[in-house]
Amino acid sequence: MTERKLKLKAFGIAREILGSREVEIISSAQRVGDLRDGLLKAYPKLQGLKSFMIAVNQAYAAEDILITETDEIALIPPVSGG
Amino acid sequence: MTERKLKLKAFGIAREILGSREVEIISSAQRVGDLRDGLLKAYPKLQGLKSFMIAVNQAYAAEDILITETDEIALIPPVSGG
Amino acid sequence: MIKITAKPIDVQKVIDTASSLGAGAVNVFIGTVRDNAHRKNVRWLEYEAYESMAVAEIRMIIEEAAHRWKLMGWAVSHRVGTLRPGEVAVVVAVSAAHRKESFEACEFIIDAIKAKVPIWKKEVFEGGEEWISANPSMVINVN
Amino acid sequence: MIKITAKPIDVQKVIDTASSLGAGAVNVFIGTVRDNAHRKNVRWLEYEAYESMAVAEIRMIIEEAAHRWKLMGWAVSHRVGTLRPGEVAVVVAVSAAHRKESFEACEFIIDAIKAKVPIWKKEVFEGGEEWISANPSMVINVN
Repeated sequence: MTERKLKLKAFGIAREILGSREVEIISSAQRVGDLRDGLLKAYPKLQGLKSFMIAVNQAYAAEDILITETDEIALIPPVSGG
Repeated sequence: MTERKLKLKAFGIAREILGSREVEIISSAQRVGDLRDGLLKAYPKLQGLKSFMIAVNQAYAAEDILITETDEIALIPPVSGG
Repeated sequence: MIKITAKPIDVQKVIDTASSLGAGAVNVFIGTVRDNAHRKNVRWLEYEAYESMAVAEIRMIIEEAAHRWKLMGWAVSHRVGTLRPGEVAVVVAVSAAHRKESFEACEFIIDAIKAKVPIWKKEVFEGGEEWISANPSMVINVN
Repeated sequence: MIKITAKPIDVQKVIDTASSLGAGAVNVFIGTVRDNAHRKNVRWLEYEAYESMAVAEIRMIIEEAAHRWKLMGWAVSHRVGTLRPGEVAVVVAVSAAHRKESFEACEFIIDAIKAKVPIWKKEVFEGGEEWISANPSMVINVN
């Protein structure tokens, strides 16, 4: 798989775990599920979360969604608004 | 039965039927039920109402409640607040 | 606070009265005059209350709700007199620890007010007037 | 109106935005910061949002509710930043012809906001801090 540069946004506890609200990673992940697996390895603290979703272009993304370099990708830990 | 002077308050459509918010009547009614019967005869338009309750001293009164001359008696047509 | 008033209701003030530092949830119901009830053009409504009894009945309703849903604050204000479309007729506000209780309590209170409290409204529309809910022939679904 | 804002929320303005002349009922939910959540003394909460997505998600929730309950008006305002006990974190207001719809729609919207919308809060209490709902070990019943 080709490795690519992906820009990630991270919020809440995920932002604290990644250390920044915007992070650039090098990844060979083609789909959302691959990216999730990679992130759980790279940032083991994410495994401690009740759940985390990935949003692509401001919408919750299923595991099999393909990721491109221009997508806006975001890590969504359990929400707690209100 | 002794006839007594009773002061009635009337509200909403009952006020319009009795012609005034405060009415004095002469009545031999001892209990709420007797008073209701007398009022339905004296003011036949009350029969056209979906219901009407009588309150004694600012609380809904059952038919067998005794009435005294000093009680605050009120005619309560169907309520429609809010 | 229970208030029957001929003056316009200050909604924010009712909310503030019901609020509490220990509460995470406030629910507010505002009943307003519609311009088109029952397919008639409403010009105005005339509200009247048996004020002392209305306050006593609202107090009983509130006490039941406060106990059942452990309310931390509450306030009810009901307008009387002439109200035009858009004007606020009633405001119920309650606060509770959590949101579910606040919704349930507020709905219980407004439902009970509409069912039991001695307040009446007459609708004045183009071509006539009518005491709401008074006569059995009227099929009316009041909000 | 959907608003994510760092400034204090003007509740009356949210209500006014949701109101409609054809509506007889307005329901408003106000979520406030409690001083004593989960038996800890709360000093403040830090709210953050993924703003563009939060607005998009709220819009979808509103559209579903508006269709289901035939809403005549609606407005949602959610605060971000540092909030102290007593401050308003979120306001949802909807108007409908009748009261039952207004209660159901408002509760549906706030429930969905809390379940789906990318907004997070961290509780800062005496002796520590915690991202609400983030970790499975925490048993939390947030309002």
